[in-house]
Amino acid sequence: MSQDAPAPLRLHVPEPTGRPGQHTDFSYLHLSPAGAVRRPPIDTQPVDTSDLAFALIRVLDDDGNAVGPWVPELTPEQLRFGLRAMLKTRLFDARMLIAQRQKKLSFYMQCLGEEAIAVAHALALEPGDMNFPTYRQQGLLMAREVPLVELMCQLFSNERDPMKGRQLPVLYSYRKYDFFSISGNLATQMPQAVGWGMASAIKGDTKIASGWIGDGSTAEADFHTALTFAHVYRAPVIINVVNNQWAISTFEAIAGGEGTTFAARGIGAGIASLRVDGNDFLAVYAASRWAADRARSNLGPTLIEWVTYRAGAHSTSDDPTKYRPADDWEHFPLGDPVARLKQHLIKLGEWSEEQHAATQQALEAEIAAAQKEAESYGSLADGHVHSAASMFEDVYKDMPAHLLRQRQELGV
Amino acid sequence: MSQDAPAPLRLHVPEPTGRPGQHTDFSYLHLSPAGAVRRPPIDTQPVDTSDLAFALIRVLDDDGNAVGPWVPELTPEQLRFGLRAMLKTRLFDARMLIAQRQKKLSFYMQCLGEEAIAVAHALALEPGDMNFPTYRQQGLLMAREVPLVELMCQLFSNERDPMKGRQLPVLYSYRKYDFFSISGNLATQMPQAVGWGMASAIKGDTKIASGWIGDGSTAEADFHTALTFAHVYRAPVIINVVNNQWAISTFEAIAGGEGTTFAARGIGAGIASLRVDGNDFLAVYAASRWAADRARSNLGPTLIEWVTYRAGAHSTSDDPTKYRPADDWEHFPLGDPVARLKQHLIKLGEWSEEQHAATQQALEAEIAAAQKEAESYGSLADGHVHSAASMFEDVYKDMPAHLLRQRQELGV
Amino acid sequence: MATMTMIQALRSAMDVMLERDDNVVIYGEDVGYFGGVFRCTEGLQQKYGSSRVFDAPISESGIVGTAVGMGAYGLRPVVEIQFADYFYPATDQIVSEVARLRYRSAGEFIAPLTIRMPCGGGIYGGQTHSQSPEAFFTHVCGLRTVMPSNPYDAKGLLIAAIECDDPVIFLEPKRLYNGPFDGHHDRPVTPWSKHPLGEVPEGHYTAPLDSAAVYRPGTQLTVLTYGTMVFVAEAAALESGVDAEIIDLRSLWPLDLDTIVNSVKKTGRCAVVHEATRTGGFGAELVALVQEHCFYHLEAPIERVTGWDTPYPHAQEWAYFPGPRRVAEGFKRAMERK
Amino acid sequence: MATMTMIQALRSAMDVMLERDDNVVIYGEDVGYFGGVFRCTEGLQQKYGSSRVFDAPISESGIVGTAVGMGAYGLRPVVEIQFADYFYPATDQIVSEVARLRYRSAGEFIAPLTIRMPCGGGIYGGQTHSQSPEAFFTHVCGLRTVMPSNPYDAKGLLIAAIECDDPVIFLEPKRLYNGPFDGHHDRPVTPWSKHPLGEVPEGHYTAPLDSAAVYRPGTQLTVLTYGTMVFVAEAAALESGVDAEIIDLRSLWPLDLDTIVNSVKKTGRCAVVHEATRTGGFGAELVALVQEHCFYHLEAPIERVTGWDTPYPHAQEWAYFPGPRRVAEGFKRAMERK
Ligand SMILES: Cc1ncc(C[n+]2csc(CCOP(=O)(O)OP(=O)(O)O)c2C)c(N)n1
Ligand SMILES: Cc1ncc(C[n+]2csc(CCOP(=O)(O)OP(=O)(O)O)c2C)c(N)n1
Ligand SMILES: [Mg+2]
Ligand SMILES: [Mg+2]
Repeated sequence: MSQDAPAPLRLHVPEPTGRPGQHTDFSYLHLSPAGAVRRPPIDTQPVDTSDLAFALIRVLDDDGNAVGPWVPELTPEQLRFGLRAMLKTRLFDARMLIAQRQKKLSFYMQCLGEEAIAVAHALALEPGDMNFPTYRQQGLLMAREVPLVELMCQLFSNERDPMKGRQLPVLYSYRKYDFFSISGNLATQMPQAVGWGMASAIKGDTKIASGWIGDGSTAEADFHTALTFAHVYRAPVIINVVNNQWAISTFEAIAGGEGTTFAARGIGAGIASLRVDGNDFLAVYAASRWAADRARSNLGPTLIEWVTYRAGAHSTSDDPTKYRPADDWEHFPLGDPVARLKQHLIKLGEWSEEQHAATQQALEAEIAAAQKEAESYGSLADGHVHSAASMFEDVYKDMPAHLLRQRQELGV
Repeated sequence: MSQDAPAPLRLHVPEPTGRPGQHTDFSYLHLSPAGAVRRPPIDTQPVDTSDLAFALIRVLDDDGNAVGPWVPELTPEQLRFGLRAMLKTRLFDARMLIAQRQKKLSFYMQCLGEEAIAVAHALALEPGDMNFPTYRQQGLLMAREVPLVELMCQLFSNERDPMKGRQLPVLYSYRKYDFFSISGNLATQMPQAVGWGMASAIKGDTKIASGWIGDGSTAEADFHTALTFAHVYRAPVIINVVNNQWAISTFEAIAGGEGTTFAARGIGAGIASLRVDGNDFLAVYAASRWAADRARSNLGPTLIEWVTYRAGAHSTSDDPTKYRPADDWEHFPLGDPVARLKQHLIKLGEWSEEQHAATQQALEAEIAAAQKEAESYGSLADGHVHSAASMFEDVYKDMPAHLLRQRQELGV
Repeated sequence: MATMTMIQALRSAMDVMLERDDNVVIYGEDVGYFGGVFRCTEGLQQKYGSSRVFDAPISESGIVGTAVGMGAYGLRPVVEIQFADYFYPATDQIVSEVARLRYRSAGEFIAPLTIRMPCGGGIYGGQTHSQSPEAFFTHVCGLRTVMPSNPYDAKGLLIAAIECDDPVIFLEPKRLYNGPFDGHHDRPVTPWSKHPLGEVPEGHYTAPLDSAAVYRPGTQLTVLTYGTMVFVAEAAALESGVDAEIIDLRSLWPLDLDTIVNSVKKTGRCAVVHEATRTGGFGAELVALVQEHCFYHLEAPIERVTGWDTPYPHAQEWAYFPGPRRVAEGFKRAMERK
Repeated sequence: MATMTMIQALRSAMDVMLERDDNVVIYGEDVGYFGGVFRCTEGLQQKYGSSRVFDAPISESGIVGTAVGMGAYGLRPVVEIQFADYFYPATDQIVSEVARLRYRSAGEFIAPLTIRMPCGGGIYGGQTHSQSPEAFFTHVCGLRTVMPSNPYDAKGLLIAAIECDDPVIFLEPKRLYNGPFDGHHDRPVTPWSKHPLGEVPEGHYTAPLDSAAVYRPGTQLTVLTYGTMVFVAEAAALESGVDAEIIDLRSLWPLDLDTIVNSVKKTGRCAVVHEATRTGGFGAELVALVQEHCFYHLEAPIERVTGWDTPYPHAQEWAYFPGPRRVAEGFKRAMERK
């Protein structure tokens, strides 16, 4: 072709490196070795965190040792507490998946493989700091020891569902555990988290906010909006991007992960940014603490990309073998967060296979007992749900005349 | 205060460095000397343009010499054509401002001080490449020699207004001059530009798109959306951010300019990004050409931040002396784009004060003649506008029954 | 003729149009490799390649916004919003751009888009998988809003929408994807293969974008409805014994007013049935038009049977959903008063 | 008592509330240092500091979204959307978040926001500075939608809105900012200082958020209207000789249905007047309610006089705007038919 007639353009459509029947090439993740990434002081300038947004902060090495500048100060008790909360999250999820298959729940979403992120983050926050979660941060609640029966009543949509049957299972709201009402619309919680942080700053309070979003959802406009407002007003907020590589059937490159990182979105927006091994309990705690200290010291927001893998299906409506290799998680290079913390604790001499098995058993019993109690309060399937009359409440503070008329029309 | 009780948080609200009665400290612009910034090959990786997003590409030095790696290949004819188009833009604006004060137009928006950007950019594009402009790129039309009478008929909202009186003055649409219909809603044109580029790639065409947005409007969600889609599909598009420091009364720091640059938004999003002296005709042409070549070679999008200054009021409804120093532009360190190109041409021996004065006079006469003709077709003030019946057209391709009924109801 | 589910009929419409017209492209969240969460586009990427059928970022404004640009270029994008409940981020693009582009550019640029969205309830989807937002669109001049109630219409209307130079909001009552659900959630649903409107030609055909269908002729009461409610209204007519003339609007706006007015003048009574929230719903416009054009023929107030003015609850789904019992009561009220 | 323009009354309401309640914060595009493009917040930043009154990025979704977070914290944000035509980018936050937060969290979190927006035409603002989008809000359960027509109500309703725990969409008919414009665009407008409703107390008071006002008592025809159209309807009543009872709704939703029904039962005739596009406008809901509750009292079809179903044009502004002539014709039609 001559110089005058350029070659025809082509549309580039990113693809994952593995589809069903293939092996994923995970080198696209660009990992750093444990301990290799520097730890700047919390008052670093956002623009100077550029390298940290492209590297990967890791603490636990392959042998279960904690290495490098990000090793956090955590007691064995704290580590055991974290391990237990992760395990509880995982067992709870497994149990609820079974219950869903038994049609006791209409729907469920697990967080298999991502437990370290929410649990360790929760431990790095102070009571009163507010989380604005998605549907995959049940670990925040487990770390705060929310009564399981209450959670299950929400999941069963029964008469004791604190959300009065109005929300799909898993869309919890727990003000007293610093857990904002989960929305079914993606990304809306992000500017809300920033606004909450701004409010805290306006009032001269000391509380910070933490907002959560998935890799896929960063494409939504409200993610950008949150970055802009957080930067402009230097809001005391942590912006957590959980990059579990998938958004339903869609690979993270379709959200814009190719050739860059989600952490890097923060740099241009003037926000300090870190990319962190999300399956490394110690790294999650350390990075969360760094960001929380920064926010609480009036130094502004931090964006953290947590690199992890959605080991399970998107939800009980999804079948991931249709779009990715069935054994993908086994080959995910960052491993299993529960196994890694367990290995570390054993290495420290603070845990054993026996203790682990016993804890698992105790948790299973606790969960089974809770389920039994929750089921005794009914479920969507058996119709023991909040009354039809309650459906008309809470639309407004006081029920206006037109809703009274409609309630009468329904005859309830 | 003890270690346990952190200091109260405060809300940070950015302020410009100068308010009425003060002198703006323009050091916040972080300028680079002319010729100092490197010029990578067009197939550079986006992430490797990071330095270019924080520096400032300049070609013309203070003495009017073209220096450094970005000096473009432009003939004296092309330079004179550019100077003339800039001058025409400026004189046209000045004339229309007077006409607006005389109530011949309902409204007007000038681009004083920003003429180089649109004019030089237009010269760097090929016919058929599509611009998705805002209300401050009339230079694109001047560089394409759109008949002034037609433009004025739109501005006067008269019987020959090609937009049939439906749009505010300046919201032109000129398909045949590669100029997409301007929207009154900010930022919506950006994903549209990306979509146009994607369409060109889908069809194996060789045309590229160029989208335009102001610094203030980058805070709108659609800016982020455009970056995401442009990056993901490697769309052949140029994303132009015209940073003229102000958005009505709002300083660029409120849009997120503090401690970072608008160009830097591209890096994290995986887009090659440049920050360029927008008052330097040669730099604008060179950077536009680089981005256009890149896009046309299937190498994907480029984001360019054009650093300039909105020398005039936001619109005829605005009085900038209420919120910024009245003499700000005189101190703006990047000067006046018309004066700078003129100085360069004179330095080259290709232009003179006399030629300049003669050109200015000729242009003024041309504009005055056009105005006389346009006024002969009427204006909003004298009621010579498109008919009320035409108001019901083009809502749909064919007029549906309900609009026919409404037209009858109006009795037209 | 083959029988098809509504999903198959929609897929067939897209297949036909991808085949016939190079300018047709399809994208949206999960619609590419996987074929969409409702599997509507399954197999189309394999057949037409990933520059004709592809996955999009989770950005409804980006999906619609880029489609406007593609339309301006000359393509005919058919985009999917995964659930109608998620169109809100695209509101500015839809209202300010898609709907007004032809007008504001005096016809220089058009937006010949088809925006598909599954809508409606009855699937235990809660607040954000059950909404019926049609009234947001019917209030916006420049848009066409369409909702089929069966596979035959679904395919014919979708082809017509793709071929239409005006932008079309194409609402798909997801509760009807597999069969004509009549609101009796405790009974099994007849599959489309057993329903006459499940018979769908393989090739190209269109259904008109501006005409209603008399789904069930009747003499006593005119019922204006669309989508899932067509079948609920049918059940209610049978169960109430009211000889209702059920009009399936199909095109909500522009509206086939003649068919409506002729029917109401005949029956003298009218009920409007929709799933959406009552206040400001599309039913209000229907009532306003009927009272304007048939005032002197009306023997009783026009009844509205609709979703309540609350968000769509999860556990109280069947108390919210206007099922056959509530619709039948509405019919009786419309008959009793005189 | 002082006289105030509507701008001054609104500013006074914000001033009073900033003074009384630490939790009130005000922000929006250009509202801080400059005091807003309509100067509604002029001087408030100087008085209360920039962490109570500040400029926001040009991001309507961010403005509303951050306000939701502030509301959840315990503040009472009063945010400005520069023109109602620009609320669309915030639709998802308004519809999916603001309106439903209390419901979906079973009362754990509320969004006690006031979202101010200048609306309406008559200022040569063209398509994107003239819209009346109230019907988008009145269709969304959980929102309150309010539109004052004079300085006294503007201040009283704005204070009530700020104090209200429900989210309030506060629409300001910008054509009334300086005086009671009656649609005669060729005549000078009386300033508010010469109008009784321009008398406004300096301090704290509220106007009820759920009651309409009978602006002009009459016997022959009930006119349901709000905002600028109150004064246009008044002019039309005078010019047509129809003794119209003009009801200024003030609160569009929840609605004061009793006042409406009582009036229509008395007059037997009804006209609905608004600037917004007709189809699916709030007028449709008013017609639906009136025919439902007053069917047996109505002597003629309810008339709708509204903006046309086209975008708001620039040059044909007065052909689009429902001015006194068109409104008077509507009144006469409502009187003639029987
Ligand atoms: C506005 C909106 N669009 C689309 C959806 C449908 N949807 C629900 S979850 C999901 C994928 C989200 O992926 P990601 O953000 O990566 O989170 P993950 O599920 O991986 O945790 C989609 C598309 C939605 N809920 N809201
Ligand atoms: C969605 C939307 N919000 C607000 C406005 C009102 N508005 C018009 S121009 C403008 C300022 C834009 O500033 P910038 O993007 O910097 O462009 P500039 O005027 O400086 O060229 C604003 C807020 C609008 N037109 N659309
Ligand atoms: Mg994900
Ligand atoms: Mg600007």
